[in-house]
Amino acid sequence: MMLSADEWDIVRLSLKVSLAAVLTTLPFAFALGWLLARGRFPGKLLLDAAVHLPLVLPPVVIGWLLLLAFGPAGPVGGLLERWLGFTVMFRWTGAAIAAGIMALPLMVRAIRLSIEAVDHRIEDAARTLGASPAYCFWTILLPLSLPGVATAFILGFARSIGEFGATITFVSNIPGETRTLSIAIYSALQIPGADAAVWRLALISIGLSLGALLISEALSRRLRSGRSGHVL
Amino acid sequence: MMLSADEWDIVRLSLKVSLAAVLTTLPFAFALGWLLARGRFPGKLLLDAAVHLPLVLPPVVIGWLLLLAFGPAGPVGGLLERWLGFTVMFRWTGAAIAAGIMALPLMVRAIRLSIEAVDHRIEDAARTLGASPAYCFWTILLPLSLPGVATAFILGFARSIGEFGATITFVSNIPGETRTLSIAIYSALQIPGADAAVWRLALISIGLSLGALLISEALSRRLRSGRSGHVL
Amino acid sequence: RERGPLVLAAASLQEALTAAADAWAAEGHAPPLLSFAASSALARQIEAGGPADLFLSADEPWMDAITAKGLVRRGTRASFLTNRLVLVAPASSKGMLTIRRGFPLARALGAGRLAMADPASVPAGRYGKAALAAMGVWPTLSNRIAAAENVRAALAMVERRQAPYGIVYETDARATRAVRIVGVFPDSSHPPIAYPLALLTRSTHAEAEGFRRFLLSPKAKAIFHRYGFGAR
Amino acid sequence: MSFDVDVKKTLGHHVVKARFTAPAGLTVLSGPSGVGKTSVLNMMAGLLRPDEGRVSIGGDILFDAREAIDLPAHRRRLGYVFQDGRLFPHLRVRANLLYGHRLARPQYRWMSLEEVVSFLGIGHLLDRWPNGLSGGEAQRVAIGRALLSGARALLLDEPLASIDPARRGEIMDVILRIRDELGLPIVYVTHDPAEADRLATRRVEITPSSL
Amino acid sequence: MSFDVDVKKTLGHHVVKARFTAPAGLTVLSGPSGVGKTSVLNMMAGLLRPDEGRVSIGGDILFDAREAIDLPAHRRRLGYVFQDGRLFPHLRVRANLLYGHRLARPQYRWMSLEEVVSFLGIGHLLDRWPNGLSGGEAQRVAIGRALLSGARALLLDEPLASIDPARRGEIMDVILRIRDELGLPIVYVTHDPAEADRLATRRVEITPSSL
Ligand SMILES: Nc1ncnc2c1ncn2[C@@H]1O[C@H](COP(=O)(O)OP(=O)(O)OP(=O)(O)O)[C@@H](O)[C@H]1O
Ligand SMILES: Nc1ncnc2c1ncn2[C@@H]1O[C@H](COP(=O)(O)OP(=O)(O)OP(=O)(O)O)[C@@H](O)[C@H]1O
Ligand code: MOO
Ligand SMILES: [Mg+2]
Ligand SMILES: [Mg+2]
Repeated sequence: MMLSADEWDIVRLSLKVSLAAVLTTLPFAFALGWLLARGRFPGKLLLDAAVHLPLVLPPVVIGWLLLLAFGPAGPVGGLLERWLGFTVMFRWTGAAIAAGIMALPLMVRAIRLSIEAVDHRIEDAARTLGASPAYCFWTILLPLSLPGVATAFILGFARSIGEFGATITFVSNIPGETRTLSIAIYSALQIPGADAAVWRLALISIGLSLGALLISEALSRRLRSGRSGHVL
Repeated sequence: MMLSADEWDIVRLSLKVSLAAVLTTLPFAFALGWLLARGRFPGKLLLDAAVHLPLVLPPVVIGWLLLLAFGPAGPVGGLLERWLGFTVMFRWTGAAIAAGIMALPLMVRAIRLSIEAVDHRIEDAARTLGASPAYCFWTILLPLSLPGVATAFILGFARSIGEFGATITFVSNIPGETRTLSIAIYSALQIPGADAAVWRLALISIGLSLGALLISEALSRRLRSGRSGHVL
Repeated sequence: RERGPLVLAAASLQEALTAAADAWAAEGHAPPLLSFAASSALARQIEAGGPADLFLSADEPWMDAITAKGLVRRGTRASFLTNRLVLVAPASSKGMLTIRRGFPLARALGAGRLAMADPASVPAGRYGKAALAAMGVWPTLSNRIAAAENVRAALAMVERRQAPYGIVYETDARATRAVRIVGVFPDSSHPPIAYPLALLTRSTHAEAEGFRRFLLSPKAKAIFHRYGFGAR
Repeated sequence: MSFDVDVKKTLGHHVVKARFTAPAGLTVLSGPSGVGKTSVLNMMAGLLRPDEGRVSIGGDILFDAREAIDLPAHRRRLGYVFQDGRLFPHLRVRANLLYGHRLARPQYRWMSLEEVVSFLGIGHLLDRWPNGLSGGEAQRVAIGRALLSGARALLLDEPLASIDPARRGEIMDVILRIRDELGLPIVYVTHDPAEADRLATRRVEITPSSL
Repeated sequence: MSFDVDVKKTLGHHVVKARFTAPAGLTVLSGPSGVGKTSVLNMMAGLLRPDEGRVSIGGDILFDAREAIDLPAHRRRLGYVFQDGRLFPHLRVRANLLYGHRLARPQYRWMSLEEVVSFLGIGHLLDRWPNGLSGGEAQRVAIGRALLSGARALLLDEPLASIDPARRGEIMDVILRIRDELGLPIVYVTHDPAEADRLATRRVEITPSSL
């Protein structure tokens, strides 16, 4: 299947948006997953619920809330614009924010699940060898919860590629800026008789995420090689 | 906050659709998670990719594909109707199918992650004690992967409550049948000045999933009590 | 390549406005950026302070809403396109119906449903409901509606024979060969279907007003006409 | 009834090779650390597939590479005490002990929960989760679990390693009783000469083999 | 330098209580299975918080309930060989061995990788993952890891349990050498009287205490 120049642009934009979304969300997702797995603090349940919001509310509502917060008239957007001269409205950065927010709950849950499965006795052993909590985190907890990080990555990436409702509501459908694959598919769906275009774009989406899946599976297979299971 | 009779109906319908979606999807999700975690067969990667499709494609496309498959003219829908006199078009059952399909990838991934974290040596021990693979599955693998099942449940439920694009495309917006909370929210968003209604409905959604979260956390805390970690 | 004005336009204008913009660009102007989405989403983006130049709404209320907030440049608002509401059926169907007071649409539907945009929220749906009420048949149909997210989704339901009849704009019906027009609702049966356009207060693009004038010019009207729109 | 073992398996660069007969009575399997004792038990139990060879018990073929016979682990009816415990973390001690017992046909069961509990001294642990057990406690539960499974032979991999001398003596007495009264083949891995002297009716030394 | 321990901790219905001094030299800690030996070591290492009492080494207070002092485990500089191995599954043997070594200040390191590798006989394992190691191999790596961490005292919980007699003799020799040359306090849990006789300069018996 040969892609047209327009289609290439859309693919490139989607990749940029999705990768930016997932990569910037990952550290927050890890921190939240860790807090929810290990932390004990008042309001933990509220935090847990807040993390799930993007999943529970219809995406268009999330898009609208983002609009209210990040729009030039909103609290966050206003500050960003006044202090940094930076606006996300109608920009690919806004699309990445929308995708990242929508992916967040999936990523947090996957990471949390992996952290909960880490045997804390292994960490205890590291502590007795002189590892500070921070060092222990980087050298033991993080590597041992990589399966969850990998899952978070692939779920987040797939979700970002498929994200549409929050994005179009927040940053519209602007060619070259916010018209990602999913939005292009939506647009094509609006045109009677454009089924062929829909199929093409859908196949491209599938191809992209198949690629991401292949890479992530190959990586996690390498990761697991020779060291599955716990040790006596 | 007092709910009107209409709102109660919507809440009841949403609960019915979401619970039906998650509960019927759960066994399939477990089977798929298990296959992907443990199975070795040609085409595994394709299955993996297929499971992710509902995440990768925009929900309206999934709704559209469901329409093609389950509509009276579609392959599945035609058979259902001819053989069982059963139609899902414009019915709450169709909404549950849409929600279940959208929740599937999240549920499969969570379960898969948990199954991968189960120490196979524990299962080996069960085998030497006379446990057939099936018995071993029910008594060892399934209980040890309950954290993943719980996560699958809560992710799936939240996703179902929030599902909108696939549902409205597949089974429309029919009061009492397919007009779930998310669809009602979407409709309200279309009307200038109906923001108050949007907020009310959104708060109800949040309340529902907060309830589900509370229940699932309480259950999994009871589950974990006294038996965390692996044993020598 | 220089960037033209940013135009936010109702999704149903997609093909016609794209053609008009091409014609404008062919005259040597920078091609306008066209963002198509639901009128409601676009209006909310404008409310949030989105820096766009032109807004083309699918109906008057959303334009009223942003006008009331002072977001529309005074004296630039114009209702520039009109449309007609038609009753459609799958191209392969045979039934004959004449639209008049009390016409037996409910009986013609049999066990099926009438596809239309959501009568509660989407403009096309509201016009449809008004028209059916004017014909005195709304009471017999109100619980037989398959309410779609937008007109094009309603059209798709008829195209794929999920619904035996549907109510859509004439422009939509003309865009596909999969449906036939059974009848046209008299203009008097519903509020005038008008697409207003306006220059936005935040517009900064030098060519925004030029493009607006172009859209009102006879040359553009001819293009819109080709797609089935009436022009004032 | 006797165990006939003749297996070979390459693990990484290491070749594990063993050929011996373990008749009714207690066969002590010894050899330097890493020579392959645990691997041999795993091959007998059906948890590790030999590259070549044959495992049979009392004429019953459990594994035969040439005839492509490989009885799955759960049909072999061997009670295995693992070097690394492996209690079921989601079951209390009582349920751990009874796991195999419930699966065994009644006529195969040769010990009751009460007997096992009393000689292992684990009555006070029955309602506990495995997670809080001390090393020796966990090991005793693992021994009990294997004894209760109605096995036709026992595979014990350093079963007394973390058990205190007093208890160790008692458990050895029971193993001697089982050995003498039930006529089961018992394959027993230990590094402790005293243990070996007291229990062994036969000794097999696994020696390193090179490729 | 000497270890002063006086701790009390309630675990479920069980009370663990110990009060002893472990001077430079090797103190054998013994007592029946489940009495609380491992728990005492965990309290010394800072992995289990005593309900009451005090732990100090050479005048340095590691824990004091009354003064609310509780030095975190990573600042205590104690080399701990666990009863249950606990190698890092995601690091190869070499990286496991060097984990604590790299974190220790150079002046505290009193053994080199080469020395440890040679007397434990684990040179051929350096590039392996912990996962495939035999019980004894894993245990030797765990010992090496603790010795390399530049600790000011050692806590060894049945370190030789699954190691064969020949290797066991060699390792005991090294422990004796460390004991005599470095003057570290070594607290050593074992059930084996022969081991205790050979290594102990002092013996402490933990006895069950009731509520
Ligand atoms: N995947 C692998 N790659 C390389 N070598 C392996 C692998 N798996 C096991 N081995 C080696 O196989 C040998 C046999 O291990 P086994 O556990 O059977 O020894 P053992 O005799 O029980 O030792 P111990 O007395 O220490 O428990 C060991 O040297 C081990 O390192
Ligand atoms: N959560 C708990 N609830 C009840 N009892 C517990 C709990 N955790 C530990 N114990 C008990 O505390 C006691 C001390 O255990 P510890 O591991 O310190 O014993 P030990 O002396 O090292 O025994 P071993 O020689 O068998 O290793 C054991 O009897 C154990 O069952
Ligand atoms: O173009 Mo619309 O806003 O779907 O009626
Ligand atoms: Mg072994
Ligand atoms: Mg202990």
